[in-house]
Amino acid sequence: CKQREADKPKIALIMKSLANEFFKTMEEGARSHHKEHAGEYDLTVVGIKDEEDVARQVDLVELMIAQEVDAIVIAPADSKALVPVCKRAMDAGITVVNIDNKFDAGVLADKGAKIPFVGPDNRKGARLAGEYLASRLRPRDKVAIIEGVPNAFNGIQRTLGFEDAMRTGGMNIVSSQTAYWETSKANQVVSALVTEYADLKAVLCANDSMALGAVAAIKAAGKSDEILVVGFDNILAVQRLLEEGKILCTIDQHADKLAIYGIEYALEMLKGEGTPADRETPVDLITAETLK
Amino acid sequence: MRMIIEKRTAGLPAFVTDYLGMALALAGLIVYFGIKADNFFTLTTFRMIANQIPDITIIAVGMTFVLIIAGIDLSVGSVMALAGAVLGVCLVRFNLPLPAAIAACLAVGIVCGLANGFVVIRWRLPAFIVTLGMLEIARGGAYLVTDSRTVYIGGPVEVITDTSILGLSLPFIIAVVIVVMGQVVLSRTVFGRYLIAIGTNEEAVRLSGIDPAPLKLGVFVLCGFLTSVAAVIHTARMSSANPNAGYGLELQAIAAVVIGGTSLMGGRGSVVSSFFGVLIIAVLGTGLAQIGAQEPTKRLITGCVIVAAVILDHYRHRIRKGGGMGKN
Amino acid sequence: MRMIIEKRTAGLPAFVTDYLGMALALAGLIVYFGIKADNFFTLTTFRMIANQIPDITIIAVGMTFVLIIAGIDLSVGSVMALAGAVLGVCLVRFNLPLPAAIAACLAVGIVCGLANGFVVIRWRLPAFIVTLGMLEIARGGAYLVTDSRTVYIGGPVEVITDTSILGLSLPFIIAVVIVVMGQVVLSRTVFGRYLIAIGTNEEAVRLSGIDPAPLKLGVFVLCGFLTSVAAVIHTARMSSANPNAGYGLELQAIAAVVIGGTSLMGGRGSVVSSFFGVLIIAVLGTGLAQIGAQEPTKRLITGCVIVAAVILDHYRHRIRKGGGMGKN
Amino acid sequence: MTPAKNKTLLRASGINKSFPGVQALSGVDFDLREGEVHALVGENGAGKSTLARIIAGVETADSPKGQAGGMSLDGQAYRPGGRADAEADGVRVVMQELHLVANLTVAENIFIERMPSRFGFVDYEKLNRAAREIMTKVGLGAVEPSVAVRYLGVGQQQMVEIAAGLSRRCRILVLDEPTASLTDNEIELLFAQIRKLKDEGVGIIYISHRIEEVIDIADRVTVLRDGKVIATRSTSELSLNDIIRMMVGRDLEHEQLRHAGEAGKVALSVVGLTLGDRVKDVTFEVRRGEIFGFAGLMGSGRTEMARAVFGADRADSGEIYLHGRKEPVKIRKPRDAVRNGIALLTEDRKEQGLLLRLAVRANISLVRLCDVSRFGWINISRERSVAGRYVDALSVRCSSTEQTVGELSGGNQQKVVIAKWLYRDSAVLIFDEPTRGIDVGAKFEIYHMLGELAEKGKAVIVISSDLKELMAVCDRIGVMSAGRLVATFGRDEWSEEKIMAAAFSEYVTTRPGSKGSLCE
Ligand SMILES: Nc1ncnc2c1ncn2[C@@H]1O[C@H](COP(=O)(O)OP(=O)(O)OP(=O)(O)O)[C@@H](O)[C@H]1O
Ligand SMILES: Nc1ncnc2c1ncn2[C@@H]1O[C@H](COP(=O)(O)OP(=O)(O)OP(=O)(O)O)[C@@H](O)[C@H]1O
Ligand SMILES: [Mg+2]
Ligand SMILES: [Mg+2]
Repeated sequence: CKQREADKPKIALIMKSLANEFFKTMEEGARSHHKEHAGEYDLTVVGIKDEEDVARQVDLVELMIAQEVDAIVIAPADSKALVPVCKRAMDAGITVVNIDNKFDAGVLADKGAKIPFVGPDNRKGARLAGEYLASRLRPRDKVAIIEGVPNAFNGIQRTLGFEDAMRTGGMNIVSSQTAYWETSKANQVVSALVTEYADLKAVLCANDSMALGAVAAIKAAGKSDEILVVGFDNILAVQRLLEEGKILCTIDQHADKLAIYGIEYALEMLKGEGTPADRETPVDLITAETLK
Repeated sequence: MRMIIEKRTAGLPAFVTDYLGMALALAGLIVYFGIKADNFFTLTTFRMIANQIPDITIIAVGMTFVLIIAGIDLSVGSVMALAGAVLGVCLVRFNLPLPAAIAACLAVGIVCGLANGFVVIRWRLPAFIVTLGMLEIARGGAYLVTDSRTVYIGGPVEVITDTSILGLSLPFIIAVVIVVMGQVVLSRTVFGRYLIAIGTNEEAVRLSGIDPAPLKLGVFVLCGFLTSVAAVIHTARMSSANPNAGYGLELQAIAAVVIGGTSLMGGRGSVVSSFFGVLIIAVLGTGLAQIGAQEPTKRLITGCVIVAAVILDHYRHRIRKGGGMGKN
Repeated sequence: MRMIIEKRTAGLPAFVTDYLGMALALAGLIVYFGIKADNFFTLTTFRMIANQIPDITIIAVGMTFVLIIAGIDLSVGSVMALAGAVLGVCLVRFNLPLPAAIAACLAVGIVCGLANGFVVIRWRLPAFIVTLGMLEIARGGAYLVTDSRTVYIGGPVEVITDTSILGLSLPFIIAVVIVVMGQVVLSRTVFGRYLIAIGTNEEAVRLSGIDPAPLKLGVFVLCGFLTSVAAVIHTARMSSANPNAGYGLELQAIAAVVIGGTSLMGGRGSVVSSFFGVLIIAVLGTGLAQIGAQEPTKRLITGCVIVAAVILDHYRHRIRKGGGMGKN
Repeated sequence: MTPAKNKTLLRASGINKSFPGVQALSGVDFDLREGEVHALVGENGAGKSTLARIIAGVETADSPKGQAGGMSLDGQAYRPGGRADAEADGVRVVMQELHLVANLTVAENIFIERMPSRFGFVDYEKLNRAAREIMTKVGLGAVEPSVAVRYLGVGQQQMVEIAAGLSRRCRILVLDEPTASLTDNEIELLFAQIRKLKDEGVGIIYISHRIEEVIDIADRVTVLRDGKVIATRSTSELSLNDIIRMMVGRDLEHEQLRHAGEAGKVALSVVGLTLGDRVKDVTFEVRRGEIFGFAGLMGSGRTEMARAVFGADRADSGEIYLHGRKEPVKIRKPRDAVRNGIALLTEDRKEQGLLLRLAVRANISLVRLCDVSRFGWINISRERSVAGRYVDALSVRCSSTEQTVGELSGGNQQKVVIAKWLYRDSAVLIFDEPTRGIDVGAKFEIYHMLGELAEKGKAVIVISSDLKELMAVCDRIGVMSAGRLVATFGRDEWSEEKIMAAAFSEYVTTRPGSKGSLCE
């Protein structure tokens, strides 16, 4: 992409951890969309090392401002810290579209910025999974929640969604701890919880990587038949576990589509169509049945 | 260290005083959590811990050796991920039989260790920075091999964790055997003696007509190899190969080894003590999770326990030696 | 280092040979990315890099001092988060004026440094493990203070980044001033010379009737203080205080310092070289992002560049010294 | 010569000090007068350094309850809490073991705790000027004050320590074996300084194993044995033999030192060995059963030559032939040398010879672990007995073979290094300053041992700064000057004058001011 045609808009997709399967899928979706519409826009895809690397993501936005792109589609690693730099991008005449993780409304207001959000409602998704789980449990059953990195907005939303569903169902949340989105941390925490609460009935994990760790812990404790596991993201690795029934359900936020929605929205805005309004993307419950 | 100043221990036998500080710290934690948590002091908890620690234990053994020659290996976490990734891909994508896949996995660890050792020795560079480079490289490799996706393996690899002898899981037995062998090698063999000597004064060793290079290379290779053994066990335990596995593991392993009293300056260390270090960290992690501590509390307590453990170790040495020397 | 063997340098002036390796590596990277990326070789890119590096530069200066006395500080990342969190909470929750909030923030850094130094010196413990403990503790503190949520500050703190003198941002100027002062202190003042002496042979210093304890404590406090200065700048740049800030920063800072040729064994180092190390890492990161490298590639290249930089440094030394001695 | 009317500066009475397993000092009485040189002599491990360290505040004496053991300075109780305390009271020590900061310059090392500064900035001009002044006095005039200490040889480093000691105004100066690696030339310069200090009324405690030197410079001598004072006498009343008898507790049989070994076939032949400008085209041969000595001024390149032969430093050119073979041996690392039956006992025992934190046993067995092991397993009891044998043979004073070497006295550490190489049993042995810091009794034992080695048909090379020692034990002496082997003398050809003249020869012809020059 050395030569740039004057009329072709340049779009930057700034994601979180490219090492994370979810964003990997998102990236691939965007790239294949770009391949099909190569005549319409140029695409740069960048990401950060891990989701804690917020400063690096700010740097990347600045980098894209320096590169004079026309639009930025961003999945912010922090819903507050990225607002000022995105505002700067808008001041530089760049169209900004927010995907995946919604910017904090208060900060947007403080900065006087209007950035449209295209993405799923994580809380709703988590509630969906939680309700499906609740249908398999009885009130006062003990459940545990494995959270994402503290401070991660979508993680917090998912926790809230799980809690909503569990409360409505009358379940007893005995513990809610973070495992930093990581398989082995989740494994350790769930192992401990399974031991501490012998009659635990379910573990709700804020992502599928942690669900994998939870499944392994439960299997090691020999309680595969007693404890249900719920995940989020629908990564490739959990599909067989869904089939085998080791994971009850997960939520698909259509990562591959998410970036495409964002890019299409940005293209629309560049053409000057419509006012920036949020657009919610679907979240779907995935269970053994839906896989078939 | 232990075997060398044995004679100087007054009163209690060396074995007891050596591990006394560690054992006390461990006992303290167990009692505390036993009281605070409902089901901590149960066989299940201990079986569960035994289940979880084999991989980190094996890595801690390798790290002990590296630290003894005054080196360090920051790449263990990434190398474990890379080796595990190769194992997973061999099994799932290439449908290789388990032994072949394991062989490939171990080869990865050995090659990484060789690369670390070669660069450190050939250009006389600090191991810290070389293995930091390897940390990045191996992690990149792990993403590449798995295409940044967790590879679910399931059955083919679970046989490893499912095998158990006399109620103990195979990984745990392997880990214990490696700890015992490591300790024996370090304290009783020519190889171990040379390593301690190199860590104490490499120049004097060289001038005694012993070439430190192959010995040091051997240690890095050993560490890489043990890391890949840990990778097999870790992958089996998770039933899947995750390219993000072992993130931050290096600091955890070093913490365990140093809590066990091994010196970062080289020349002093014990594999069994490192095992105690691993146990302390594992018990702490499990205990805190069982009492449902919140993240900030967890962090604060973990930090304090790490520091407290080494301070305790300081006093243990004081008791043994009656003060003196000790350039940190 | 430079000022010590000045006399022995043949041919080129010391200043040139000293930074030659670094400068070459840096120039190489810039040329490479200038060719590969469309907009790399532009003023905007350089202004952007100048914007990004002040915080890590300042931390690298503190780290250089700590490494020179043969210590290490793994807690910088967490302490930066904690200090930033205090800054944010003071501004937002307690509505303190900026100077008061900054004072509180700096106090946090100083206290953390004091705690690190005190424990290391009082019980003669390895700095590695003590600061690893502090890493956990300060991170826990940051979560506690912010209630695990990013604290958005906005305007009140943005004045710091928005101020600019002669087209250079205030943070960048502060960072450069700190680098220059650091280098001067290290090579020209009694304090600096004592630090090099302590890193080389602490026992000899002690026997010369100089008490190393307050000097070492001073270095840990200095490192803590500089970390909190970095926290102010970082927070200003982010307009918010994030309890996860500075995650993994310690290894990054150490990598920069070691690439700059400072020895992990103490007694040898240069602040200016550390700055070069920071620049190399920053240019690498920016360049790789501009050419749109994939994550695995990025990791692989970063790792290789780190190792290549130190190998290059090895040859620079060879040229300067004409071989010989060198217990790394 | 001894102004008895001079008042007492320091008085120590009933000093006790014990370490785990050893009573280093028991009930030692000692006093020092103004303007006096008071020598402390005794065997290795007799407690000399310990006493010196206690006086200098580096260590504190034991204080058993109820006993009034203690020190007084000018009649006031003197209880230094550390070296800085002692210095505040005007007591300074130059210690036996080198304590320099390798990465700092010579000048910085000399003035380390009081560098001239303005607003915290070191005033390098003033510092280097002051340093040069004092360095010239002790014979370090040829060294740049701004060179890092790590580039100096052991001898020069020791002179830096001395310079640091002399540079301070003090009332009591303790010199612990200052001359152990100095040659006569530097010793003379040092003595001139000592005499000047004496005239200024400074009290000097002088520790040395070179008894002739002690008789030369000291007013009184205190002999220590096993941590107890045997006697304190005026030197004028004593002969060399009196002192030795008191030290060792018996007469040293002064039999012929010359060994009975017959020089046999050529064992080692070095041809054209060159290493930078430190070793230039050195060619020599050593036969089996022969002791070949290397004399020379400090920094003449003897150590460098030995290291190059041993492969510790890579020579630029030159060949080494063993046992008369036609093919030169390739020696690229010390390992190659040791495999080919060459041993090198380095001059710097602390940095290059010993594993200070490990046991005596581990240090001795290191060079031949295969001998105490089977299939890679160390047989600890065999290792102990082997180490025990050498400890006995060399009468190393240690609580057991398990003691950490770092805890031994300097001379006993040196013996451990020797024991290690004896155990290796090489055909060619190079000893670089083997008697550095070793007491007279033990020196003779080492001379005998060297003779025995020669008798067994080994080729022995001895590098020493003590010319008398070389003349006593060697069959031939090669003299090095500024990196060249300028002359070789047989037993009947040499004399002290001839050797010294040869040692100076290259410096006279080279341009003054060049490295190693002895102008000033
Ligand atoms: N730190 C220590 N720990 C244990 N023992 C020690 C220590 N320092 C000295 N000793 C012992 O005290 C005794 C006296 O040692 P000291 O160094 O005073 O001897 P010295 O007379 O100076 O001998 P040399 O002539 O060999 O230097 C020796 O037996 C030595 O092993
Ligand atoms: N690594 C080095 N780099 C530069 N110069 C060195 C180095 N090592 C030694 N020298 C210098 O080379 C010369 C020869 O030193 P060497 O130690 O071989 O002499 P020596 O005759 O054994 O005397 P000494 O009694 O000092 O050991 C000295 O001037 C010394 O300062
Ligand atoms: Mg002594
Ligand atoms: Mg010499």
